[in-house]
Order: sequence, then C-alpha cells, then structure tokens
Amino acid sequence: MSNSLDSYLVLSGLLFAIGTFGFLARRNAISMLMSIELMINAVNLTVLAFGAFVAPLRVHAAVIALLVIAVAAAEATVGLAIVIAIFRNKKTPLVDEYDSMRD
Amino acid sequence: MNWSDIGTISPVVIAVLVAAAVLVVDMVAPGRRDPVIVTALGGLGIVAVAILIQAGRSGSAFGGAYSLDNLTVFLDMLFVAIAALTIMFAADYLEPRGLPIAEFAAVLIFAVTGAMLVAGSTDLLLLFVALELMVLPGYMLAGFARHDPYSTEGAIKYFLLGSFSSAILLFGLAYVWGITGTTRVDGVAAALATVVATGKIAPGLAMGLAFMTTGVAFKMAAVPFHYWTPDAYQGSPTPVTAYLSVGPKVGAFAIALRLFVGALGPLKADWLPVVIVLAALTMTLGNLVAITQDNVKRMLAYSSIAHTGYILVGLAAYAGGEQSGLSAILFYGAAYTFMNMGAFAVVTALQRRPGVSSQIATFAGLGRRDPWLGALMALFLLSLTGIPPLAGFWAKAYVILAAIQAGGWLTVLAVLAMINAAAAAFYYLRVVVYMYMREPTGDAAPSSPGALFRTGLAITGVGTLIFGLFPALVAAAADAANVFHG
Amino acid sequence: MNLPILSLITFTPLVGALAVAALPSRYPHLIRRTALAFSLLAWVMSLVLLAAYAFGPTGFQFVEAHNWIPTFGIRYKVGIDGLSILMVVLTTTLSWISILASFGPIKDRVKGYMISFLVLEVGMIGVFLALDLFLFYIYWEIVLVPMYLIIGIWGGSNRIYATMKFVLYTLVGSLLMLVAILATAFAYQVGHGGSWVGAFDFQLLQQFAASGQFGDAFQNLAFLALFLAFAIKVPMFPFHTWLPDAHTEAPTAGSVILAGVLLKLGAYGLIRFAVPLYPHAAHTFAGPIIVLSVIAIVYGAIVSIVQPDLKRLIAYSSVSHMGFVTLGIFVFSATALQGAILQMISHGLITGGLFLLVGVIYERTHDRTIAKMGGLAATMPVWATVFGFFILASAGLPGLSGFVGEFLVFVGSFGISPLIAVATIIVMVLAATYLLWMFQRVAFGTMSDFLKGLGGHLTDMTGTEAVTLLPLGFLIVVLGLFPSLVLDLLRAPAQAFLAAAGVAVGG
Amino acid sequence: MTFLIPLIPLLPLAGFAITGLLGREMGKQSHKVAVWAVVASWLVAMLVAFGALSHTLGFDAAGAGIKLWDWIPATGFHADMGFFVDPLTACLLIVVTTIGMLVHIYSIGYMAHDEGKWRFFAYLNLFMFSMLMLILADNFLLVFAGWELVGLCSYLLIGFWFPRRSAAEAAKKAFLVNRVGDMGFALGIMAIWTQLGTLNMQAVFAKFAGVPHEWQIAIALLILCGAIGKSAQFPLHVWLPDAMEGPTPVSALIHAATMVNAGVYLIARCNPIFGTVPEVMVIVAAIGIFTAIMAASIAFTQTDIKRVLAYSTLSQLGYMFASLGVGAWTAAIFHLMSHGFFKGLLFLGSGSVIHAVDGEQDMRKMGGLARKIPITYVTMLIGSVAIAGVPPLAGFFSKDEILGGAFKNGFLWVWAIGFVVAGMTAFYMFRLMGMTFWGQSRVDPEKEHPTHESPPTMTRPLILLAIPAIFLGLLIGFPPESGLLHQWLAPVFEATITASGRTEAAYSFFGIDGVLAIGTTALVAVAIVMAWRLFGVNMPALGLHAEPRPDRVRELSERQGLAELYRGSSHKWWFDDLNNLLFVVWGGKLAAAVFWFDRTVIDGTVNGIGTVTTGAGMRLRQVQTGRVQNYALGIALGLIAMAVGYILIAVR
Repeated sequence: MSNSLDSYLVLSGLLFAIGTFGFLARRNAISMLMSIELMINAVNLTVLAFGAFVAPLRVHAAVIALLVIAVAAAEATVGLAIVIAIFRNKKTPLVDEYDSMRD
Repeated sequence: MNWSDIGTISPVVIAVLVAAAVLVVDMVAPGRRDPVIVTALGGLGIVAVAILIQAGRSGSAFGGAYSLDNLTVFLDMLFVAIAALTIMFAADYLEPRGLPIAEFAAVLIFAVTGAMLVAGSTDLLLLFVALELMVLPGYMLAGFARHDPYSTEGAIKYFLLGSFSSAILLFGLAYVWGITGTTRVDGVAAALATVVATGKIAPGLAMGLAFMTTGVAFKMAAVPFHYWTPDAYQGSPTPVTAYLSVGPKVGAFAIALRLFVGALGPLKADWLPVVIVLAALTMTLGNLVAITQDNVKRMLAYSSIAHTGYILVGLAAYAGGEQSGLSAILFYGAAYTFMNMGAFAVVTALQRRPGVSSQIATFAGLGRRDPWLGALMALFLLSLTGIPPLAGFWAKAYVILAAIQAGGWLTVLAVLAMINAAAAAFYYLRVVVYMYMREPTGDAAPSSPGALFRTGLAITGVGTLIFGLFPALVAAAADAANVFHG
Repeated sequence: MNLPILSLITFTPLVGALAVAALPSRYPHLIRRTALAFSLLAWVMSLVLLAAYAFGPTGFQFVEAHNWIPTFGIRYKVGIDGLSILMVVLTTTLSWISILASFGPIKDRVKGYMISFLVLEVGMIGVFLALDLFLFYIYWEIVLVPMYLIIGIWGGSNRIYATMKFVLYTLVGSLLMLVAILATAFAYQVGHGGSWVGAFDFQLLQQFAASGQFGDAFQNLAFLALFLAFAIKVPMFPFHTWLPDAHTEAPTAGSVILAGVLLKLGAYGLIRFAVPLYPHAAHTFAGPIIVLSVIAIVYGAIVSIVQPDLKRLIAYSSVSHMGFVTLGIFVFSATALQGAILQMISHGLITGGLFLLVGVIYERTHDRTIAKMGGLAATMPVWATVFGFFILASAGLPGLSGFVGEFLVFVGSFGISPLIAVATIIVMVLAATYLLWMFQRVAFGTMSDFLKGLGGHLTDMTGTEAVTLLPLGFLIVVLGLFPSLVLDLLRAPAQAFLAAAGVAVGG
Repeated sequence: MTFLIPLIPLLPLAGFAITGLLGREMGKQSHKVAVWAVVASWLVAMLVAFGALSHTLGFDAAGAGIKLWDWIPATGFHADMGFFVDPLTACLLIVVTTIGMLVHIYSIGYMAHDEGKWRFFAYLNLFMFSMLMLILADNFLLVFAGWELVGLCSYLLIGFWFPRRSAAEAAKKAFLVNRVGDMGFALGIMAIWTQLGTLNMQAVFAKFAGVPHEWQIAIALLILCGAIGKSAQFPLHVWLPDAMEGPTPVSALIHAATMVNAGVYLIARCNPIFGTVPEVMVIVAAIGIFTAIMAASIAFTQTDIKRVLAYSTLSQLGYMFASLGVGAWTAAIFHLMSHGFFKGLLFLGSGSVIHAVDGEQDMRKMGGLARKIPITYVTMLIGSVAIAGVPPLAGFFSKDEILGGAFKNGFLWVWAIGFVVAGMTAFYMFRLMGMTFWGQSRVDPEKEHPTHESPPTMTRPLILLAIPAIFLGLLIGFPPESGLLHQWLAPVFEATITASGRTEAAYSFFGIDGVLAIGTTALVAVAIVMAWRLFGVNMPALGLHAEPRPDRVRELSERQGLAELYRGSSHKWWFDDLNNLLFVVWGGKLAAAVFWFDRTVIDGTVNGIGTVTTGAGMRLRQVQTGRVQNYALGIALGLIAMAVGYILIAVR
C-alpha cells in the first residue's frame, strides 16, 4: 500500500479536502487564502506523484508544479492587496461581516 | 520559441506592449486622460489589425500549446472590442471619482491579454495559466474603487471564490493529465477516445471531470456556482461590471470550447446530462431572482446568469450531436457583448455623478429626460429580451435551433429556455416601464455623457441593430470560427 | 408589374416613422399631419393593390422573394392572397383612422406616439404579407413593442399592469411558437437531405405537409405551440383575461387597433399557418377547440352583461365575437370559414367604431363607468345615433356586416353538427342583452348628476370624430348588403385552406 | 310590372334616409317627405296587389318575383336579394300599406308638438321599409332580415320617449323577447339550408316533402318559435303589453295591425311546411287558443286603455294562430286583415282619446267622453262592435270562419275555448267603451287643456279606417268561405289543404255553420249586455242607457271563487314576475357568478402564475446571503453533487 501512486493520490486528496474544509470553516480572509494555498499544494502533490510513478510524465510534472507555484504566488499577491483594501474599509478581516450586498 | 511563434501570437504580444505603453504614457504625462485613452484605443486598434491579418490563417506556437485558427481570431476580436468599449465607457465614470484611468486601462488590457491567450490555448497547462492571467486582473478591477466598501467587498468575494474554484479546476486538470499522460488538447482527446472505446470511464476520470466542470461552471457563473456574480457585479465600478459581464464570461466559454469540446469531446455523452441540468438550473434561477431585483446592476447580474444558461444550451446541443451549437455559442457571445455592454453603459451614464445609485428608480422618466439614452436602453433591453429583429433575438434563435436539431431532451430544454425568456421580459420591460411610463423623481440623475462615451454607446447600439438586421454576417463568421467541425 | 408594391406598402409607414422622428417635437401639429399623411399613403396604396389584385386564381400574387439569411434558408418573402389582402386593407384603413382619432386625445409626447403607431402598422402589415415563417415571426414580435408602449405610456391609470400582462402573455405564446417554427423548418431540412433551402418558405412547407411528411406526434406538439400563441392573441377562452385589462387601459386608438387588427393576427395565423402546416393535428384538436370556441362565444357574452365599464364590456364582447372566428375555422367548412373571415373584418370595423365612440365620451367626461352615464341621447343626439348604429351592428342586425359573418359561421357549423349552432345561438339574445342594456343606461333615461356637473363640456361629436367613424359605418353597411365584395375574394383561399386541411370542398 | 316591386319598400327607405339626415333642418315640415313616400309606396303597392290578385300585369296565379342581386354568395351557402309577390303577399300589402299610410297621416297631427317629430317619421318610414321587405322577401334569410329590422323599429319606436325609464325598459324587453323567438327562426333557416340547400321559399316548398320527417318537425317547430316571438304568443307574449309605452300611432301600426301579424303571415306562408307536420299544427292551435283566452282574461281587469287593447290584440292573434293550427288558413288571413283595420282603428281612437284628455291613459280617470269627442267616439264604437263580432261587421265574418273551421276540422276543444273567448272579447271591449265614453266624467278638472276633439289629420284616418271595419267582411268575406278572399288565396293554400286530406264541407247557413254563427252571436250579445250593466252605456239614438255600477264590479271581484281569478287577471297571471325572477334576478346572478369565475379562477390563475414566479424568485434570492462561507459551501456541495452525478453517469 505504501509508496504507491494510489497512496499519494489519497494523501493529496485528503490535503485538498483539508484545504477545502479550511476554506469553508475559517472566517478570516488571510486564513482562507492560506487554505487555498493548501489546496493548490495538494494539486502539486498530485502532479508530482503522477510524475514520480508514471515514467512518461516525469519531465512534465516538474514544469507543471513550478508553473502552478508561480500562479499561486501571483494569486496570493493580488489576494493580499484586496484583503488590505477591504480591511481599510471595513476594519475587520472576518469575511462573514462583508455582507452588505446580499439577496 | 522562435520568430514564427512570435508571429503567431503577435496579437497577444502587441496587447501586452499596449498595456505597457499606457503605463509609460501615464508616467510621462501623469494624470492626463487623453493621451492615455488615445494610446489605449490606438493600441487596441493595432491589436485588432494584427488579429485581422491572421484571419483565415492557421498555425500553432509553442509546440502546439497555442493554436491560431478562426476561433482564436473570432474570440480575439471580440475581446479587443470588449476592452475598447470598456475604456470608452470607463473614462467618464472614473474621472469624477478620482480613479486613475491609466492604471485601469493597463490592468484591463492585461486581463484581455489573458483572455486572448485563453482563446488560443490548446494545452491544459497554458489554458490554466491564461485563465489566471485573465481573472487576476479581473479581481483587481472589481476592487478598483478601493475606498468604496462595496467595490472591495465585491472584489474579495470574487477573489476568494474565484481562487477556490481555480484550485478545484486545477485539481481536475491534474487528474486528466495524470490519466491521459498529456497536456495537449488533441492528445487528451485521442487518449480519451481510446478510453471511451474500451468501455467505462474510471472513477478517477469521473472525479476529474467533476472538478473541471465545477471550475468552468464557476467562471461562467452557472448555477449553483454563481454566487459571486451578483455581489461582484453590484459592487464593482459600473464599467468594470460591464467588462465582467462579458469578458470573463466569453473567456469562460472559450475555455469550455477548448477544454470540453477540444479535449473532452470524446466524453461528451457523459457531460451532456450535466450541462443540460446546469443550463436548466442556470437560466431558471437567474431569471426568477432577477425578477425580484430593484437594483439594475444586480438585476443585470442575475440576467447575465440567465444568459449563461441560454449559452449552455448551445454547448448541450453540441454534446447532443449538433455541431452548430458551437456556432450558436459564438454568435450568442458576440451579440451578448454588444447588447449587455450597451445596457451597462447606460447605467454608467446615469451614474456619472458620484453617489448616484443604480436603483431602478433612477431610470424613472429617462425617456423624457434624455430621449436618446432612453431609446438606446430600450433597444438593449428589448434585445436582451429577445425581440426581433435585434441581436439578442437571433442569438436565442440560433441556440434554440441548435437544440431542436439535437432533439430529445434538448427540445425540452429549448422549450424551457423560451418560457424563461418570456419570464425575463418582465424584468427587462420593467426598466422600460420606469423609463417611459413613470414620471421622473426629484433625485433622478442628470446625464450628459462625453463624446467618447457616446461613440461607445453608438457602437453598441448600432452593433445590436446590425446584428439584428444582418445576422447572416455574424453567423457566417461564427460558423467559420467553429473549428470543431467534422 | 415589377414594382415591389407589397414592400412599398409595408415600409411606407416605416418611412413615415423615420420622417416623424426627424421632426422636432415642438411642432406637434406637423408631426400629427405627417403621420396621417404616411398612413393615408399606405392606405391608398393598399387600395391600389386591391384594384390590381386578380380575383379568380388560387395561390399568391405579387410575390417578392429575396434571400436574407441563406445559411438557414430564411428569406424575405411576401405575397398576398384574398385573405391577406383583405387584412392589409383593414389594417391600413384602421391605421389612418386611429391616427386621425388620436389628434385630439394625445397631447403628450405626440412624436413618440406617432412613431409607435407607424411602426405598429409596419408590423401588422408585415404579418399579413409574410410567406416565410421566420419573417412572419419577426413581424409578429415587432407588433408587440409599439403596442406595449402605446398602452403603457398613453394608457389609463392601471396601464402598467395591463401592458405587462399583455406583453408577457403574448410572449409566452409567441416564444413557444418560435420553437415550433424552428422545429418545423428543421423537420423540412431533414426531409431534404440537410439542405436549409426553403425550410422556412411557407409554400414549400405546406407542400411538404400536404405530402404527409410531418409525423403525427410532431404535428401535435408543433400545432399546440402555434395554437397557443394564436389563441392568446385571438384571444380564446380561457386565455382571454389580458384583453379586458389591455382594452380598458389603452388609449382610444390603441383599443381600436387592438380590437381591429391585433386580435385578427391570431385568427390569421390559425388560418394561414397552424392548420395548413399541421392538418392532422388540427383535426385531432378540432373538437376541443370547437368546444372552447362555443364556450368563448357564450361565456364572453354572459360576462359582458355585468361589466360596469364601457370598454371592458366591449372587450368581453370581443371574446364572444372572436369565438365565432375560431369556431368558423375549426369546423372545416368553406361556408363557416368565409363567415369567420368576414367576421374578422366586420368585428374590426364594428368594434373599432365602438371604441372610437367610447373615446368620444371619454374625451368629454374622462370616465367610462356606465353607471355614471345616462340621457346622452338628448345631449349628444348625433353621437347617440351613431353609437346605436354600431351597437346594432355588433348585435348582428341583418343588413349590416356582422350578421353575414356570424350567420355564415352558424350555417357552416350547423351543417357539421347542429349541436354547435344550438349551443351557440343563445348569443343572439345575450348579445342584444348586454348591448341594449348598456345603450339604455348610457343614452336613455335622464341625464345623470355626473353628466349634469360637466355642463357645457358635453358637446356633440366634432367633424374630425365623425370623419373617423364615417368610413367604418359605410363599410359596415356595404359589406352587409354586398358581402360578395369580400366573399368573392375568399373563395380561393377557403378552398386552399380546406384542401390543405384535407377536407373535401362541398358546394 | 314586377320591376315595380322593389319600389314598394325602397320608397319608404328613401323617405327614411332623407328624413333621417335632413329631418332636423326641415322643422315643422319634417313629416312631408316621409308621408309622401308612404303614399307613393301605397299607390305602387295597390297596383302590384291588383296585378297579383287579378293575375294580370305580369303576375300569374303562383305569383311573380324579381331578383335584385346575389346577397350572400358564399361557398356552400347562397342567399339572394329578391322579392316575390303572390296573392298572400298582396293581401298583406294591402293591409300594411293602407294602414301604414293612414297612421302616417294620423301622426302628423298626433306628433305635431313633439320635438322629435322628424325622428318619429324617419323611424316610421324605416319600419314601413322593413315590414314590406319582410312580406315581399322571396327567401327565408331576407324574411329574417325584415323580421329583425321590424324588431329594431319596434325597439326604436317603443323607446321613442327614451328619457322615460319605462319606455326604455319596454323597448329593450320587446327586442330581447323577440330575439328569443328569432333564435329559433334562425336555427330553422339553418336547418332548411342544411336539408334543402336553398332558402328560396318557392324552392323550399317544392322540395319539402323530401325532407326526413324528424327534420320536417324540427324545421316547423323552429319557424313556429320565431312566429311566436313576433306575434307575441304564449310564452313570449310578455313584451307586447309593455310595448304600449310607445306613441299611440306606433301601437296601432306596429303592435296591432302589421308587425305582430308577421308570425301569422310566416306560418301561413309556410303552409306547405306546416301541412306536412300535423303534430306541430296541433301545437300551433294549442298555443294560439291558450293565448287567446289567457290574454282575454287579463284584458278584463286592466285599467290602462292601451293595455286593454294590447291584451285584446294578443287574444286576437291567438285566434289567428288557432285558425292556422286547425288548418283554416284563409280564415287566419281574413282575421288578420279585418283585425288589422279595426284594431288599428281602435288604437288610433284610443290615441285620440288620450290626446283629448291630455295624455291620460287610465280609464278610471276618463268617463263620459262621448259628447266631447264625438268623431272619436263613433269610430271607436264601430271598432268595438267590429271586434266583438257583431254581424255584419268585419270581425263577425272572420271570427266566424275561424270558429267554424275549428269545429268542422275536428278541433272541438279549440272551438269551445274560442267560443268563450268571443264572449269575453265582447265583454272587455264594452267595458272599455263604458269606462271611457259613458257614465260620468272622471277627468281631472284641473287639466291644463280642456278636453277637445282631435284635429282633422287625426280624425280623418279614423273615419277612413272605420269604413273597412264595417264593410271589409262583406266585401271580401261574403259569402262565407267562398268570398273574394277565398278566391284570391286559393292558389296559396289549395295544395296544402288538399294534401291534408280534409275536404271541408261547403258552408251551409242552414246547417252547422248557421248554428255556430247564431250561437256565437248570441253569446256576444249576452256579454255586451253584461258589460253595459256593469260599466254603463249611453246611446240615446238606440234608446240605451245604464249607469256604471262600480259597487257591483267591486262586489263581483271580491266574491268567493272570483277573487282569485280577479287577482290573477290583474297581475297578468304573474308572467312578468316569473320572467323577472328567472331572467333578471337569477340570470343576473348567473352572469355575476360567471364574472366572478372569470376574475377569480381564470384571471386568478394568470395572476397566480405571476405571483408564484415572483414568490419563487423571492425564496431563491435568499440563498444569496452575502457571506462568502455560505457561497463556498454551496460551491462545495455543488461539486459533491457533480461528482456523484459523474460517477452515476460513469457506472451506468
């Protein structure tokens, strides 16, 4: 069981689920951003697991993982900027208090 | 990378340069509006020329990751038009609010660059990266009025949920890649074709499909992944809303074409039921909730959800075996761009003075206060309703025809779409009621848009009309852009 | 003759609308006269067309066809037969009358009003001329918008509810019709090896239908969709409740056109498209439709009796009168069909006239409540006389046009099944009841306090008002005495209709 | 000379058009055109009638027609605009144009002071046109057209004084009740077309024997339906008494002498149809004779002079129907003609009386008028004697023929009731004479105008009408059953009578006919004397004098057994109340209920769909809570659902 593709995929799936749970459960915008990072890293783990166990995918895996990390970084940058902007307006990082628009 | 690759992606490259040039011009002459606009629009003009030069040609770049075909050209032109129109409408809105036009233009053009890259992507990885290039500037635009609590609130919701869905999409992409062993769209298709030929699809692939569908459905604003739409649309500065309602939406459908049709085409029998359900839910919920809205921006947000539903009918028709469903999607996208941007433009015009809300009451008596603006808004709304001979009518007719040709459940979907369209008339015409059948209230906003703005309005108006009177032109282009024939 | 006279007639009002749009709105008189001039021009041209029309042969004349959207074989194709030319003349006649009748009452936003009216005329003429299903559909929808505006902007106090109801109700029907039209064209396309050429061409489609190539199940669905759209427009029981609201709130001329032409669009659609394209389905559903028609005739009349508002009463009476039209269509008898068409025309003339006359009163009293009226025969004798004339025409007095149409429907239905006529004949009494009782309360008796309070405002009809009613009255009498003028035109269409419906033509 | 026929109706039509359009401007002269039009029409009609009756001037025994144009040439249906004159038509022409002309002349005086005089004459002209079209029409549809048009004119003229609410109500009632009958007539015409493929009357009659018997019955019943309405027979008789709201010349012309006879004319005209269905003939007879006795019984107690005459008209029309029913066709037409003249006379006379007492119609406020308005008195007395059936005046001969026909054709019950009615007729007529002309004056002495005789334009027509009331019977009805009229009408009825198989025994004065005539006359004499003794008489020339005895009248009306009858009679046997309850009250409730259904159920459903849609939208929009977590949860749930869906699809 250990050290097989499936076990890595299960692990990465769990990581993704944890990230999702974090995103759903946390109220702080920064924490939610971190949860998303966790989800993206779960994807990276998946990618790398595929690369490690499926020979033809090896080269690609590293490239993909690198690009995904880059995108995640960019996303985090934009995200933080927005979080700062809204923190200035609302004086709170708790997203469930951002509900002036609804229905 | 070589020179030929650069040539193939020249529109994207030029667009990036235009964005940079806008920033440079703003540095040279800070705070001056006209040079920025001239640079941006002129630059976009050059991009358009570059795209048109490519019309009819085909080719690929980056070893097949990017492909130049008629679909790319069609979508690129649409994106350029969207960018140009947004800039035309934005200037009059941003200036009184002290928001920097150059930054806006640059970010917008970056976003469009991403969208153009999406249009040409034939590689899963490039597709994802391009998608992020398209949506990240979008988040920034949504929160562009950074001192406005509504704008930032919309932006954070958009951003958080958007990133969440991006991760989901990415997860799905990873699985597909892992199972098929390639990121190239044609390679994926070929691999999946053998999977289909050998029998059932693995649970892993099913999971991948579910994740990808969710991700794309989110970007399209399909129900039940639409939650961000009303809030982001309402909060964003109105010109941004105009952009968001068409740019990322057409971009999302571009992804759908490249990913679902191009790569996952062999599995279409599997995703067809899902798309049918999504389409039915999307148009119905969008319309039902739109009926209850009193804020025109929010109403148009729900309306855009409903239109997503109609467009999805075209995708479903394709999956149901009718190729022209894809042409219908493209036609719809083009028609929707003009009429919906026009509608938002009128809202923008009314909001020229800061502090004016987009409540429906601000439209009271518009037909009398400003006959031209009122008439144009009526034109856009009637087109959105689907009254012939306007653009929106042909878009619907095209989609419905495709659905009917596909037959079976798609016919039921077509009927549902039409019932929805009738219900939609209620809220579109409600605005007409306010404009023409009610007297102006005291605090109704004065409106005197500038020349640039009026030019933009004229373009959307004429476009809505021309698409309606001579639909054959656009239909032919959309048909040519449907590269998935055969 | 190579002159595209049909297109000229169709687009003359459009040119008029553009001309009016170009005029500054500070010259309302000029705007009114321009609009009237163009509608009169269209009218004269339609009369010229009538004169040039060859009576005898079946088939369509003056056909014009141009490709429009070749990808789907959608064409701009127009042509006339005896049925459509009558409807066109009715439309052009009522249009200029309506525009003239609006001179006084419409004082606000004259320009928009006249543009709406002229565009409306384009749509109405187009519906009657179109021989391409898609073109037909487009004109059908074009009609909707100006009427929506006319009721919504220039209507009464509850106008927004009424106009929204009108539009939404109509749209539900017409959008389903669009599905059916597209499906029909597609079935044709499949039957022709995937070629869209001619897929929307009515004549080709009808040949296709005649050869029995539309499946029964398909026919049933498509027919029901078209039927719903047309039944709403007619309006047939139980899809009629938009009509009283729309009529009550519409301005006078709007009511005239609504009753005079718009309701006829539905009946025309049934005759021209729904039955010939789906004959099998038409026979399948004929029974229930006949029952609905009979209900509409009697029901509309009964409800009319207790209406407190003049316009509402006439609206419900329209439900009753239009029931004859649908009845006449679906008994599949040449006699009844001719009667139905004649009834369409005479209902247009009579009800149009009644609405104009109610408008005359409304102009002076700003009220239409029957209970507030009384004794107008003494105060406004000319008006009361003319009103009485139209009321009697509406009640089906022999010698006037309404009688001929209704009687032919009766005779035709009686030949199919006496039960239909027996169930329906009670309307002779009911119609007289609601009309005469209304007339009695309005015109007879002594002046009500409400009217006395108006004093000198209660002047008799003006010259303009008389001019609007004169042609209607004239035509009612002429068609009552010489219905052959119309019936001769209808012989060929009636035969074509029955042939398409697969019924042997008797007599 | 058939080309002259269209002129007969067209002249009054032209008169109507001119008077209607220009009458207001003509002022006092507004009657001129109308009157001359009718006089001209009368001249032409006389010429045509002469031709038709003498079989000269292009007419033969079967008559002659002229077709003007194809009226309704539809596919599968055809009706002409054409006229046809035979002896029956000619008889009607004589009655209609003559009385019509006299009424026109009478109206010059009667309406002289009315502001709406021009309107009145226009309507009268229109009526003449309609009535003439009715009797001249050569096909059923055109008859129907005339049928409806006379109904319209009746409506217009009853409601002539429209500010009076009762007049407007009566006008509407007349039209509506007539329409009830017309429904049947219209269905009958449809049935005829469907069965025979023609509406031309001569063609229909020629082919009628070939129609299936059940259809023959149906057609006859439906035509009867129309006739009942127009001739105000039970149960559609309720409109005629109310119709007296119209000006009196109208009552004379339309509601006594011409229009109400249309039903009789129609059945007589359709004798080839009715001849084939004896079962329907019995119904005709029953309806007729029932109406006769019922109306006569009501006439006993009415106090409005015109209403008495109206019920009398009902009763006499009942006679005519009975006559038709028993197969005494010629007798019916004979009575139609004689009744037309003497009832026209009586109505015009009553109009003169009313004119004299300044608009009063209640006989209880008259009395003793004989000396003040002598011409009116004498002519009305002649009319009363005529209608009572005193020989040798017109009424005697015609009534005698009817009763004789009933008896001899085996309808003993018809004869028996008719016999009683003859006595009743004499009684109520002399009650009328007594209350109006004899005894003491009860006229309100403070009347604005003193009681005065009417102007010559009014009295001359009375005199002119009195002549036929006296001599018509002798002229065309003598000798009985073989007089001039019988010769004239023989071609019309011969075939039907022969086909019926009743070969009537020749008239024998010294046989049964004589017995019947003497019996009837005796009864009439007794009835008249009874009336004199109760309501008075004063004819010095004949040495007759009796004071009215209101006390005895009251006593009789309160006597056990008679009181109920009296109440029933004075309440018109509650027919109006029943109709009011059925049609006005319950009918109104039904209409209101249907309207409620329309608003609540049908429109309620429409609005309900809107409400439900909006309500669903309101519910759905609550999903949009504004909180990102909720949204994310929604997306996650959507993702799970999607995954489940795909798995299901994958394993299917």
